[in-house]
Amino acid sequence: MKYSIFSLARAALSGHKNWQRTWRDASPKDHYDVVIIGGGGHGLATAWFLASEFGIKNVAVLEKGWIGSGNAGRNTTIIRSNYGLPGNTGFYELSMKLWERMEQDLNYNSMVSQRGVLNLYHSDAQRDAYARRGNTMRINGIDAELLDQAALKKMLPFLNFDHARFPVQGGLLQRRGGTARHDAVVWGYAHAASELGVDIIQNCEVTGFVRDGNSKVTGVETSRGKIGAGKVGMAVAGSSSRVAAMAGLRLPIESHVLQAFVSEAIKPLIPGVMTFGAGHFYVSQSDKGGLVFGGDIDGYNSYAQRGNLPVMEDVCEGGMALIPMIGRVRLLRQWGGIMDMSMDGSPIIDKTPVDGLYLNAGWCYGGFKATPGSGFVFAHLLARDESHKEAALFRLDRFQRGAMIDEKGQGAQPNLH
Amino acid sequence: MRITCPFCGERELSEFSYLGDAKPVRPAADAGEEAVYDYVYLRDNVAGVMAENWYHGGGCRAWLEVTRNTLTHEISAVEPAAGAGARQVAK
Amino acid sequence: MSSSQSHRLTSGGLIDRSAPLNFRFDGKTFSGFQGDTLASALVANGVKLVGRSFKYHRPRGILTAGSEEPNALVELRTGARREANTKATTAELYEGLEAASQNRWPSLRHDVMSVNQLFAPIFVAGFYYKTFMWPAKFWEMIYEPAIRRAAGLGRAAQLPDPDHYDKAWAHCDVVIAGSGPAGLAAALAAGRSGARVILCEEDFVPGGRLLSDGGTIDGLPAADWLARTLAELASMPDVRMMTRTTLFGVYDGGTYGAIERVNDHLPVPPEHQVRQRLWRIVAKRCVVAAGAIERPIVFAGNDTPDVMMASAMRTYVARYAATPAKRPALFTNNEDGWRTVETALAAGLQIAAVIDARGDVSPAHRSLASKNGFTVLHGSVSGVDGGKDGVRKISVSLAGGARAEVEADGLAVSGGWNPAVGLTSYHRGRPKWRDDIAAFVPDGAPPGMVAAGAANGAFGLGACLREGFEAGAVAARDAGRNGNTGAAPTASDEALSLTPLWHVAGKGKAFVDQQHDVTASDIELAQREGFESVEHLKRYTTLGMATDQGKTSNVAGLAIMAAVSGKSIPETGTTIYRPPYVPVAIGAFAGHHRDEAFHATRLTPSHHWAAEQGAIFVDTGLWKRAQWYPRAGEKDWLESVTREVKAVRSGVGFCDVSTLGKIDVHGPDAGAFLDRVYINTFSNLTVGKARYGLMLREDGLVYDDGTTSRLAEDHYFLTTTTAKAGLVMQHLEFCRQVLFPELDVQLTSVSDQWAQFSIAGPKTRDLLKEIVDPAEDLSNEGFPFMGAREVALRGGIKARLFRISFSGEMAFEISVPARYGEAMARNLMIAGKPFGVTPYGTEALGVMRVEKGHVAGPELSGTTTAADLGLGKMMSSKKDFIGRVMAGREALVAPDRQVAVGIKPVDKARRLRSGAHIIPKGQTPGPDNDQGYVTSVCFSPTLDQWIGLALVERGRERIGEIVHAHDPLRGEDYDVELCNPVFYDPDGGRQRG
Amino acid sequence: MAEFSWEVRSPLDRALVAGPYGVRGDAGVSLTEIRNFDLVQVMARRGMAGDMAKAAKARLGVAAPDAPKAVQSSDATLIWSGPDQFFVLSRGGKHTTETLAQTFASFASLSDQSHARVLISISGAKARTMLAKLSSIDLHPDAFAIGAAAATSMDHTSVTLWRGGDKSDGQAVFNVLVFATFAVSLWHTVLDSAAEYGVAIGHSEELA
Repeated sequence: MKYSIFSLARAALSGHKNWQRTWRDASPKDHYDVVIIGGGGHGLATAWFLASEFGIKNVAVLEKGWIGSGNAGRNTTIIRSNYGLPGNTGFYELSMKLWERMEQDLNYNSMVSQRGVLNLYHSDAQRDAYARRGNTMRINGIDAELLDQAALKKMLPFLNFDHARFPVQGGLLQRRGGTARHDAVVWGYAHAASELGVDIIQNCEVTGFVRDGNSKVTGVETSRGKIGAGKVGMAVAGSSSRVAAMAGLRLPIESHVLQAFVSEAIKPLIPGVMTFGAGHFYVSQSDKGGLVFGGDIDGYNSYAQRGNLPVMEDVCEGGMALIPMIGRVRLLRQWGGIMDMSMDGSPIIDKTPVDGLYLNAGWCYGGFKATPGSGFVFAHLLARDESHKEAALFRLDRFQRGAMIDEKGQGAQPNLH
Repeated sequence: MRITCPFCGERELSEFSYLGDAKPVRPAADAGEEAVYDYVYLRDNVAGVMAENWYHGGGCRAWLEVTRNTLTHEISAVEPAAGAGARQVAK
Repeated sequence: MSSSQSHRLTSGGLIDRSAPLNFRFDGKTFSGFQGDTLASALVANGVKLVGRSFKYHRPRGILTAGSEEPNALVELRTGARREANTKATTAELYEGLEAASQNRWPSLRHDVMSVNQLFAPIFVAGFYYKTFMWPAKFWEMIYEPAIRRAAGLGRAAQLPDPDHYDKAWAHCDVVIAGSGPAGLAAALAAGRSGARVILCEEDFVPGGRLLSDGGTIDGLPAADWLARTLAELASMPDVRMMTRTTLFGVYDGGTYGAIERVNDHLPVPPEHQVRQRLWRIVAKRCVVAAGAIERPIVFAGNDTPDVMMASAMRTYVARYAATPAKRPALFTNNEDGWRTVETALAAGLQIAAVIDARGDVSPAHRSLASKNGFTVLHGSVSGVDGGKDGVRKISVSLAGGARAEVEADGLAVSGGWNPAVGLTSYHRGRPKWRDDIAAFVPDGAPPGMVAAGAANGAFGLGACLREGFEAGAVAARDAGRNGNTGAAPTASDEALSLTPLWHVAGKGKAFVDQQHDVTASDIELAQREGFESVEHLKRYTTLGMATDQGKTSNVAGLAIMAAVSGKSIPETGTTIYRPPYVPVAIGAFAGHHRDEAFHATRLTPSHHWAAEQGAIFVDTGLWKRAQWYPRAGEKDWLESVTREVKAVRSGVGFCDVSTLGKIDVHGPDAGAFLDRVYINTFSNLTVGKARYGLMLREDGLVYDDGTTSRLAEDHYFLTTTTAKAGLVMQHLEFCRQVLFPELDVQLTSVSDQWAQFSIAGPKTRDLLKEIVDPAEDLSNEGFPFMGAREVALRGGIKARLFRISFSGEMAFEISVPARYGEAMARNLMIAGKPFGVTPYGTEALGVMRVEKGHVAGPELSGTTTAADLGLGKMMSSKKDFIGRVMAGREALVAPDRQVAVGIKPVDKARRLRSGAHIIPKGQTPGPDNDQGYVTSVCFSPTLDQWIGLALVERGRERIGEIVHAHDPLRGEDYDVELCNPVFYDPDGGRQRG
Repeated sequence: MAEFSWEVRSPLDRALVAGPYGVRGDAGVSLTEIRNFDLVQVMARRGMAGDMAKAAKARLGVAAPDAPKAVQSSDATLIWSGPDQFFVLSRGGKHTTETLAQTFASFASLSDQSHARVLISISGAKARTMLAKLSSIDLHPDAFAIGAAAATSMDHTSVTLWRGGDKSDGQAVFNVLVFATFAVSLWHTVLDSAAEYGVAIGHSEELA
């Protein structure tokens, strides 16, 4: 069913009784060409690209709960491609270009809003680091601007310029960055993939892999029975280690909790997305009016999907230090997502040592913005058995080779990325 | 979260820093690259009870081995690191 | 002039009639009394229309009398203190209070955006996902700005918050949420047991439902029992009653978050006081006695102003002596709703009718009705006729299928009660369904927490007291307190006799979530479109996502979803409950940490002296460091810095370098220990000598550098970079305690013990001779390059002297105990006066290190190897050390790595900038020829041109090559020459001489 | 030859303004900086904790604390600072690193911290209430008795905290050793926290 203002108006005349399910409620078949574990944004995007770009339509997406119940539905909705290292730069820009056409591709309004992403700097050293990164972006054909304090005062007069412990000196701006409505991304991919024949199977938890002897994966065991598969792709960030362990794999990944917060809805206050360079705080305002904000991970391994007060306080301290007018705005809700923190802060998209099993993992904080790009390159890998060129460095063996992609330079300590 | 430091008693989370899984043991000098790669990069990433290295940097500066459930954050044991304090360790 | 309180009873209530208060709502002046909330004062003044809803801008009144309020939201206060979305039902009235309705324009009565209601047939749940897609550019340009302006609720202040906040810790055996009968009983039992108790009450008066509902406890009227109980609690020194305090969250290890509204009941906080305080309460046990929330029944027109929860109506009448209606009707499906009738009658109001959805009504109620002349209708309310000014007529579907109409000026609604299961569910506990009360009750509460009373589904007064007392006693006992609890208070239990009713079919919009305008038909639509999971339902319709977090709407929403999807309510399940229980000001979470106090500030020992000299300070981590020392007539920083560098290179200067991390490494195995943490060897360092050391992380990349001196056989003095001081200490302790516990070594940070100064320049020795005791031999032989030892200074002070150089000049670093730091700076000025001594800041320090090709922060980026930095030869092959093995991985020893190299502009007049990229000359910049970047630059007064360091692919093999510096961000492109990174005195003669 | 003055300056020298601060009236909190003291960190060498404790007893008259306590001898306070380590706090010049070096010889490593810390004594009717804003430790009289000590953090700053003997009027006294370079910052935080109770500020040149 095609969505448009006209179909909406027609539906209104009949009291909206004729709308179909946004995606079919599929039951598992015996066998699929490709089974994707994980009905989050990445898994569903992968399925849609397999069907739409690579002609593989006999695809199932298995979701243990409801689609979008993992990090796709609990992030801070930011999209950007302001990375500085080879591997990340091209990949996230590929993803950004796919964001820019997502609604038209999917016939679903995921509210991609290119309101700008601004990283603030507070010292010469930070400015230099952003200059390096911004130049990398420009060299890769990505928009980037370096703003000085005067420009910021004009653009964001409410920042704390006069009484700040670490006064804002400027910022790196990517105007094409912004936000998207996270749930709608999930539903949009589900809608479009389902229209192309992909089976989206909810409440279907993978409990094991079916192996051909000790080698090739030929399917999965699930809470809804055995499902055969030509290939199996994992897109279960947050649970990657647990699912990989079923295939006997240990990964260079730790699970950490990242909290996020939303305030009560208020009239428009903050224009784009901004990150505080001298504390752990970033913020945007949703279309509904809530300030959506967050900071650092809590810093210890966790699968609990909830955080603790110290980081919550730390984030709010950052918020108040940067934007002192938000003191009386009330924090409405806090939640936690489980991050696949990799050993260099960058993702892994690769074949695994187990034949037939493919891995899409290690997204750290970068998962949401990567959604379309991740789906595209993972579909490419599954369809062609070779990495897409923009994902060629996201290899699983890069740590053995010493070819880390470490934007923060923190090394093999996931809680610092 | 509160961690009961075996030296100081129960203390607030923000006095501690986290390093990670305490199970991997630093390989001997001649163990080879594969063993060190495993030590530095691979993790069991336990969903459940896990022994972890924590540092009481905001307190007595002891490194601790904390047994904690990563699903519930419940802490079941805290032990000092082998070299915390002046405890004798066989050479 | 205040308008009269037309809806105020002449007597009764817990208001202080001797303390009248004036306030303004939407510019109009009203009066109320001390003890009122804004809502009760508005009720007393007959104000029905208070706000507008989120989407359709429907006129809304007051639905509840507590923190569950979805509708009566106002902008409280003005200017910098404006608080959007403040619940009138919880805002205490104070003299001069200013409130304004929100989400309306130009006025509350005439809101242009109420035109949205005309589009309601299109503006159904999730309509925006189906449209606004073409043309793509219109989203950011047209659709989204319009949506954003229409959405949101109140306006936040647009000025810095002028009030202060702080945070505090509290410790107790038992923390209790709620001071209603269950909470008070729990506090009594725990307090008598000898437990340390904290009782948090979000209201400004303790008592909970006792304040509105009365009752008899231990044979006393509730008010008397309350007074007696509060007095008993007040007599216990370790029982603390915290009113205006909401326990909002439970965190790990028995830590609870609470927010105390210390001074929100005043126009502005008194001087030196905070507006609000965030409490971190550490408790062994927690009793949740937060009560229950009465739930609406969903029917057409249920959002009309003056359709009110039955319990709220009796709260306004009984507690505030304010009458929402003179002749209300009641719509109930349970016995409890009838209490509102009793309260109203007792206050002299008339009852229009009672519409009871149950099949039967007790004889007592029947006689009450006939005595007071109202009818009892068996059926359901199917519609409300009314508007901005409240209810006029109520349509009733009678049980037999007939219809009736009731004329009334208000409607009290009781659909039953939902225990407040938030706190017990924040650790992902899922509440369980109880059929007998048709409600979810707590299950899977966090460790140490138990619910009691109405929060646990025990609604009767007697049951609340019983459960509360028992919970308090058990909690105290679990916390190790075993005193005599005495007898539990007793009271009888009222019947509930509820027949579930969630939704009455009818014409017109029937609201489930009133604030977000989610209707029953929206839920049906969501089900139709496959958003059946409760989390999908919530996200698709925004049910329960408003400022009240669905306190009055969630369960009804689930029930309607269950009905349309043919499942039971427990099968349908609940969404995940998330803290905070009530919205909490961001400022409170920040507390004192804002503005200049955001983070601690570290001052160097010579800070005040430097300030006297007019130094410009720079933030370096937490430190304030002197960046340069401007002199009169200097036009910019560059001129000052250039002067400072020249002064050092030609004479002598000094710089406070106390910010370096300093660590005493003691013990017989100190040398062996350092051999393992540095890539080079320290065990063979001679006592009295210093050596430069480089540390790797275990992954083989460079971690930190610094000089380490051997002061005694078993004592080394190690320095770190300023940035890594704390982290290196932690790392070394890890090595000592975890990795190498067999080594006998002790570590102590002495960063704050020593004031350390770098003294550099050809006249350094001349200066030192002035200040060091003449007996000390400072000659090249007596104190050679990299010498380190204790010396006496004139005046008897002992110092540590290190002959090390960061600037490349003849230089020493000298340490004195920190309280002499300021005197040291002054004395250096005195001693150096004959030689033109010049204090220099971090900028000049940086210039000289770049001239000398020393790596620093920008090169120690965490992604460089020792070899990248030209320090590969330092790696010992004779020992194991942290990072040795991983440093040998193929990609880390690849020949095409980006390595440190010097750069000079081909055009000597050209300024360089860090962050420019290096592209081979003649090529068009692109990802495939991006060969590196400029890490550090400076204007070198010595070379009279800009110079820099860069990390460039195969850089050291390409010295002499002209490459392109590409800086599109700043619109600059120019040629630079790759060169030796040591620009100044490459053979090191000056520092050795 | 130039004349050098080696004036000792406390890090709080300028930040501390003696007199009243905050709300007027009876001060709820008294803050006193103590300026001239010697502070030596003593850390046992491997397996030598027992010998170290004995040496302390012999030299200072009290055994070194082996738990978070502060113990008083005739001329020094021994404050636990971590496992098998403690501080010796004494009047300026009384027990210095040099004089203690002999005592502990090969049993312990010594490190002079006399200039690395600032010592602030906090008392008054509202001292506990005020400290609850800074310290996550339970300072209830039952939980933190006279002689209790803690290596802990206040407002993200590492401190050593111990409870001294009560004042003659029965008021508790809390002593805080804070790193010198953080001292001004913590001082301002303390003032900010205490202002609502009224503060009496002073300093003392000597350890009482």
